[in-house]
Amino acid sequence: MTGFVLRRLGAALLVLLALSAVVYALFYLAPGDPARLACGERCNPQQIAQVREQLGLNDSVPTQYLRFLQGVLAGRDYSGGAGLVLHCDAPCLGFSYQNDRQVTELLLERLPATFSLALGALVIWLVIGVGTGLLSAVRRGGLTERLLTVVTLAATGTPVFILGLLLLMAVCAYLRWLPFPTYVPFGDDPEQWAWNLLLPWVTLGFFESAKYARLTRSSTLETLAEDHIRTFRAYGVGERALVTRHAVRGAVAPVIALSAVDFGTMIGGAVLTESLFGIPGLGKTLIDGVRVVDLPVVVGVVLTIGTAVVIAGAVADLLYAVADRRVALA
Amino acid sequence: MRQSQISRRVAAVAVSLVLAGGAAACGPEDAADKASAGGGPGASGSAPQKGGTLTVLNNEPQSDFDPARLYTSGGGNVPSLVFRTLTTRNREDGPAGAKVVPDLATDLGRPNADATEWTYTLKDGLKYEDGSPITTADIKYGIERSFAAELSGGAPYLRDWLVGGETYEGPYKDGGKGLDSIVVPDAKTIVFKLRKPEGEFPFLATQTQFAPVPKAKDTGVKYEEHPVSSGPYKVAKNTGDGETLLLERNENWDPKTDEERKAYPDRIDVRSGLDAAVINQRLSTSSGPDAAAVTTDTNLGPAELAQIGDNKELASRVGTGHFGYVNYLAFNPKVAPFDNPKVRQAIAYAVNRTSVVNAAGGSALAEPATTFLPEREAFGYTPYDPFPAGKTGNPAKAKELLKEAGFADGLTITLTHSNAQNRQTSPEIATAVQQALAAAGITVKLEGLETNAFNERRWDAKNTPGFFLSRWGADWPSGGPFLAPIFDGRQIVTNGSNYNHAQLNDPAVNAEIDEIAKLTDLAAAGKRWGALDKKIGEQALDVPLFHPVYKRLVGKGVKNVVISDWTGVLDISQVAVK
Amino acid sequence: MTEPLVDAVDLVVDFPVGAPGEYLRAVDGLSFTLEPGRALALVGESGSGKSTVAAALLGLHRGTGARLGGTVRVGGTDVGSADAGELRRLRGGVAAMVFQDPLSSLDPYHAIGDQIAEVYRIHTTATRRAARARAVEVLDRVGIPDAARRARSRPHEFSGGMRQRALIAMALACEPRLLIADEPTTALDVTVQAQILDLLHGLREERGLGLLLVTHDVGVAAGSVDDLLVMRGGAAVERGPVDRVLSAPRAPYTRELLAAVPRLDGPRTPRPRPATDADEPVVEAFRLRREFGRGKRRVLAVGGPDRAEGVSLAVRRGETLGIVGESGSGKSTLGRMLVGLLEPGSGRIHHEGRETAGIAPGAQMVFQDPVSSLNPRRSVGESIADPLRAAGQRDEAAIRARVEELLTRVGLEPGHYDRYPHEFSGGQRQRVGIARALAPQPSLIVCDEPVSALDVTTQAQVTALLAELQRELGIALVFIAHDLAVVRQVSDRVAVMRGGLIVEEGPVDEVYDRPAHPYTRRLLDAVPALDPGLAARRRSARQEAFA
Amino acid sequence: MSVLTTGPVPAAGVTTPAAGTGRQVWRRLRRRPSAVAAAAVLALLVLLALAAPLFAQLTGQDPNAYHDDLVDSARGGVPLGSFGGISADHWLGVEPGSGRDLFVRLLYGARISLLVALGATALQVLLGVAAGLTAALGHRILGRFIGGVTDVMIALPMLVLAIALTAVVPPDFPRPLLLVLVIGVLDWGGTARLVRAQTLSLRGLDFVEAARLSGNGTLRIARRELLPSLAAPVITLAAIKVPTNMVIEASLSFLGVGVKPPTPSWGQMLSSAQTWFRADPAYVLLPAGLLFVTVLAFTVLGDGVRTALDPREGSRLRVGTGKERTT
Repeated sequence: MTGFVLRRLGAALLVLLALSAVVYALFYLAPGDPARLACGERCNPQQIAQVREQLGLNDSVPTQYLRFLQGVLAGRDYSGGAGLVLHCDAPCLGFSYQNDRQVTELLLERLPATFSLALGALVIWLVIGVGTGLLSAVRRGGLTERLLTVVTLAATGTPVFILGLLLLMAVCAYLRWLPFPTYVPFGDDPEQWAWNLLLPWVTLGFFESAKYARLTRSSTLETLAEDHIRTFRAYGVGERALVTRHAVRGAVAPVIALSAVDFGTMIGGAVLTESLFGIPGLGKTLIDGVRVVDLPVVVGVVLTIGTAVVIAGAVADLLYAVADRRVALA
Repeated sequence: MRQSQISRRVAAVAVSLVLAGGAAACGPEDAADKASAGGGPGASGSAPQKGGTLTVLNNEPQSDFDPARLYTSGGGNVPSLVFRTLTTRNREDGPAGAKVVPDLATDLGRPNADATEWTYTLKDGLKYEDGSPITTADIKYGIERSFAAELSGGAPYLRDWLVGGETYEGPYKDGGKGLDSIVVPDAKTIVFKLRKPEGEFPFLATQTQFAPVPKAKDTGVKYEEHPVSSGPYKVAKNTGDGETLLLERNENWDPKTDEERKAYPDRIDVRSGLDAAVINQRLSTSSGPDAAAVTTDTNLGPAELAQIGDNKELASRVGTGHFGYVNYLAFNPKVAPFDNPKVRQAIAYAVNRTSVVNAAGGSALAEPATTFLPEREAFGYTPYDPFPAGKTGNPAKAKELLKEAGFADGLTITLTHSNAQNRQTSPEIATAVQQALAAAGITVKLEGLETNAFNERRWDAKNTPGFFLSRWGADWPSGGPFLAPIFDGRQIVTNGSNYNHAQLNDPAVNAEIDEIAKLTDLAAAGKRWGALDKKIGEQALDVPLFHPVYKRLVGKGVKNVVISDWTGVLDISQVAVK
Repeated sequence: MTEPLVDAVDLVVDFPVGAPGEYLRAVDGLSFTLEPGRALALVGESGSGKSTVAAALLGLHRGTGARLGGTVRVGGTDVGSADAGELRRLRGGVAAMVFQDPLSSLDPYHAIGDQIAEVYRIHTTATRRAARARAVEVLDRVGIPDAARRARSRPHEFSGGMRQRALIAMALACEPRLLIADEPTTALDVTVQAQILDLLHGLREERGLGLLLVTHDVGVAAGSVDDLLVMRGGAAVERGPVDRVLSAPRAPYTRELLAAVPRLDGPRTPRPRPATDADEPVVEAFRLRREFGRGKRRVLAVGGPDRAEGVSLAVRRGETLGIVGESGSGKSTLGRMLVGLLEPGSGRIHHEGRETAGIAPGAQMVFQDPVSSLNPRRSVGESIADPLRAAGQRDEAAIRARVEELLTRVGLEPGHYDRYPHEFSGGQRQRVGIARALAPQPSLIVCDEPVSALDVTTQAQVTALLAELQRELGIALVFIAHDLAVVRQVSDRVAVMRGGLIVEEGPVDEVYDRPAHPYTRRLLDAVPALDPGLAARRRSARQEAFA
Repeated sequence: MSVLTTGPVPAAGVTTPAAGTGRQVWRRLRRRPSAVAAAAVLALLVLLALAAPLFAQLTGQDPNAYHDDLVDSARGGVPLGSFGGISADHWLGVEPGSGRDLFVRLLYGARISLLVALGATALQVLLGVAAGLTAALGHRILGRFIGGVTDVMIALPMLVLAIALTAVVPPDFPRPLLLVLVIGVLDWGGTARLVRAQTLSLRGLDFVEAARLSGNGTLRIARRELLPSLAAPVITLAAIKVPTNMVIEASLSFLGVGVKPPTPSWGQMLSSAQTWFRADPAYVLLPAGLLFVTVLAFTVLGDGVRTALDPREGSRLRVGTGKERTT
């Protein structure tokens, strides 16, 4: 167990290191001068030079990268004017070029929105997706199954922004059931939080539900075809008990584990949904950062997303191993 | 401000600019406006009362809320509620609003004979939010802070104009010596010594850098979290670097010392980071607290205008304003074939301004332009059209010119534009130009760049593209900040941001700019700026395309909307919600 | 004894295949009865329908689309017409089934005791606690040591034999009157198989259970049942008391079947005199060792514990070395090292006197699984031609001629060149595999369980072919198998492996008749005998040994 | 990584190499009406896309020609006339703001969507198969390295990097090719994982061992023994990838980093249409509908191909036919 954790941790760190290096390298190839961005409009050459010096942009790219790593591990100090030294605690991801905010702080501020979005979608796909999948597996050949096939196909055929757009069009513009969604933090007003996230949740949840319904269905069918199910059938266990007691666990274990992976991916992957519904989350931050070549923000977000994915992967393996004792933690 | 752009900071600049504005002329199409007090939209009837909370729904956050860092035209809209400056905008509708008036100072400043020295005296009874008195030393300190590299941002004028400004590195690095060209003989008086005559100094003194900052309260980059207020409101909460900003009354602000700011609402709640669509949707629904809401940075889009259509109620809540701005096709005459004036003229003839205006959102959002200066009196607007293209272009004439230039078989050129979705330097405008030139036998290849790369290219004097979309906005309503950075040969910057795209260095033009700068009679100066614009325009160094128009919704319960020709948006300091 | 425990009349089972309306007949008009307390074995080769019959007794075909004809009554219940409740009562309560693969037949997520308790509670009104107690009781009965504690273990924590015991315990839980065992020992090693068969026997004697044993192994049936029913193609070929059928089979098929079963006591086909020791060995291995994995997961495959000697052996021209051992003994790993498919961890291998590393020239292999040993996407001719092409042969006509010659040689037709593997039966595919091995004219062929996936009649044909080819071509053969009787039939010398080491090696007659190592003796004792009398004697001997 | 993270594993497993011959697969495919319908839709679409210049001529509409007279400038440029300005000249109406013909632009847009989706898929398969095979068959350290790179590739936020990459590349680089390269280069991880896993399990199969014994080199084994067996799962994966890639292209264009104007693309049209859904619904619904139908058709076809390649589904629940096992 400890070995497993250590090994996963090592691999995860390597992946994150590689990720940050790739992003760093990529961005130094990109056109655009960070100093000019940080300095703002109508900076004269002296000002730009000062800013460049202050940001340490005169050093070689590897030096800058090493300093960045040092910041992540041990924190960094910045001059804040008026004799003020700004200490940026580890993990320090630096300051945004664009509005010189601490990236760590910025990310912490954006995380709740993304998390809210992903959480709602998770609940939807676990309840609706997995539920429908189980139902259609148990009632094979029934109407549910047929409907499910159609819906899942339609879902895989719809780009997320089309569904989102159509939902906005129908629900907000024509039917006027809901106002235009505006993200409201949970802490401000839980009810508004939920109402405003409803459409994004439905949009994202729909796709994931379709995927999970399909997955659960095939996983359940596979489990139902396993030998041990046959054993219990041969001992007079009823069909319902077969499913609830013997099939569900095996069928749903991989689904739940995969949910963890998808949840992690969604922390960074809901770019389009965030963009479409104007949710100030990580994905939107990232796109905005990429557009203006705001390196610290981009590296920060990519690392956060990478971390989320890596953690999710590990959680998935753990969940799976806990659910299925046959699987060794390798 | 000048080019607005995409970066958030820059956009923020644009926002503040916009915010800064005052009342603008209501568009003639807004019949419903007549009812409202200021001529802008808004609920009519009863007189404005104090009280209530005004909500500001914005796209761009009010980031870097530090007077040293803000880049505003006339002190900004929201910033001007907290920071008082030596002078400020006249808060009136239309052309009257483009005038500069005293604020902290008793007058617009007293120049010496050649306008190289400006002296100001403070009014009596001026206090900060903590009740301590405002002194000229604090104004000097505030300006000095803006030179610090840590507090980047702001306009370049102080650096360019003040004696010693080009080398000064701010109060954190000067060993306490300060900047010698700002003299404070006593707590009420302040003198600025300039390198050359600047008749428009009173306009500069409207910018937030002229707001007082008590040295004892300076916390460097953290000052923005709670800057010390000299205006009618103080910062109660500032989260997410200006994403939400809550302003409350500053009880130590004395309305008797301030003729400009009305300050009706008790609180101003600025919420930003919202999508344009959301802002406009909320304003048009105008339910609950949104009835007392305005936006200072978000236009109605073309689709939304199409939708408002015949809805009188909605149309009555649309405020129309003009901010001094021009969108144009820029040439770099050092690059062939744009070194040939005939080619440039041919392009000027070929341009279809109807397509371009449609691409910019239609006639409600853009007015076709043939002059560089905006069509407002304050800028010294003088109509001219040296290469009449008519409404939809004159490809025949263009072909003729091309033939004369030796391109009888047509011509292939590249148009550089940005990928920003701003309907200004964006792909829509570029393709409209492309199509129009095609009719004249000019094949246009498009080169779209991401915003930063685009700005760097067009501001890079050594590598300026031959033909690109550009735009320019005014730092204050005058021809000076409009023409000088673009056409003054001494403002060609070779290793920084260069705005003189054509790299025009005409001694006659330079001399005229210097001459006008000496005038302290702004009306007289205006006339001469207009004449200069016309003279330069005949050289076809650029093709003006359109001047944008601002169309913005306000909530149902908003009163006393004032839109000046300075900012083109409603002035928050005038708005009432009761 | 008013009514038979099982009464099947004209049983027909059809499975749907492919298009709707198309059926495959698995059981074709089978009738038989089983009296309470008696034991009947259904014996047959694959595809004979014997397992289908077992499933039909419990109505397990319901809901799968299969069609049933005739009637089956089990313990008085008409399985065909019983409602769901009756069927559930029948299953486990009257008749309990023991399946082939004990690992996959238990739910991996629940403790074994809980699984048994669950079944018990379905058929009784017992409390949870009582059911658990019952689970421990039956586990104890089937010989699970420390049953109370082990009841909390999950299946993967049990060994194969223990799992099968647990399955039997589950079957016992509700005191059924009939035990249906479908290939209960097929997945087990021979020594474990003997224990399980003994357990079944003991339970029958103790509780008077009826037993329906389904098996392909006549030997297994011989020692366990009273009556034998030989099936082929879904129908009965012969039935009768086990002694009579085995000693005096009436049907030709039964005779053929019995003749094909390799026996430990049967006559051996005379082997040609193997080469003398003076001949240089074709392959010689010195102190081979091999392990897999590292750290905690290190598995010693060949070579035994760290200080052991490793494995050394030599095979000469025209000689067959049989290697026997139970699963995990390292025999396959050894085989793969001999041909160079696996690198030895340490030790050396000489081919024709020269040390080799990697793929050994002149060494070939015949694999166990006739399905996976041929590329399904290439014609068998191409598969056989592959070594020729790899050796640089370019003349298409020559290649084709050679392949056709080989096909003929292994008993197939030249015209089979362009056919694909799925068009062949298992035995035919194994012939193709042999042809491929012969193609490069090897000096050594390692056969890794070459016949264990085949039916006995086919087994006999393939082993005969191998022996014939060897005689003719003088190839050195290494014959790896778990089945001691098969090895005895084809080998000159035999090596017995256990735990990665050769525990005993010598000429076949010597090792089989006078085993020196106790493990060899245990192995030989565990092999089911075709003679019911001998089986009974051996059983009592084993019981005494363990008593 | 472990069990779970083995990426997208389509149902077709290599462990049953007997997926059948090409002809059988074809026959099974033809028996599914949904797959046939999807194929027909796609064929029609490809035809229309190929014939886009023809239609441009037929209707007399250049995809990039502006029609200022067809839009109401004072109302934000909304098309004059009903249903987005449908007329005899403009079969599906015109684009708000510019008055460009929608029908012809949609057809030209189809070319981009199809080209990028198919091209990117081909590149992904190529890279994925190469990487997967190398990882499975190459030296252990090389295999680990490639495995690591694959993990990183999968962990990367693909859309974001695609956006970043499109910003780095010089603007005169042909855009559709760039999209193919970006999508292809960033998203081969899944294919590589699949191929690696399948190859590893195939490699243990006896017929591969037999090929090694016959003296075949690694390359020859990969080409002759492994690739044919990998075809089924790889084709299945590719069939799933095509619609995915089409959506990615549309998403990139939707986010404004796709093909350059004035080249039309569906995603781009949707992007500019998103504010118009009330003023000019036709402008939103047309590209959205087309994209939906196309992606759906690819998905249905892909599903059909998967089932045709892996006919096990139907025959899974059979009882009592467990093969006798020995060893």
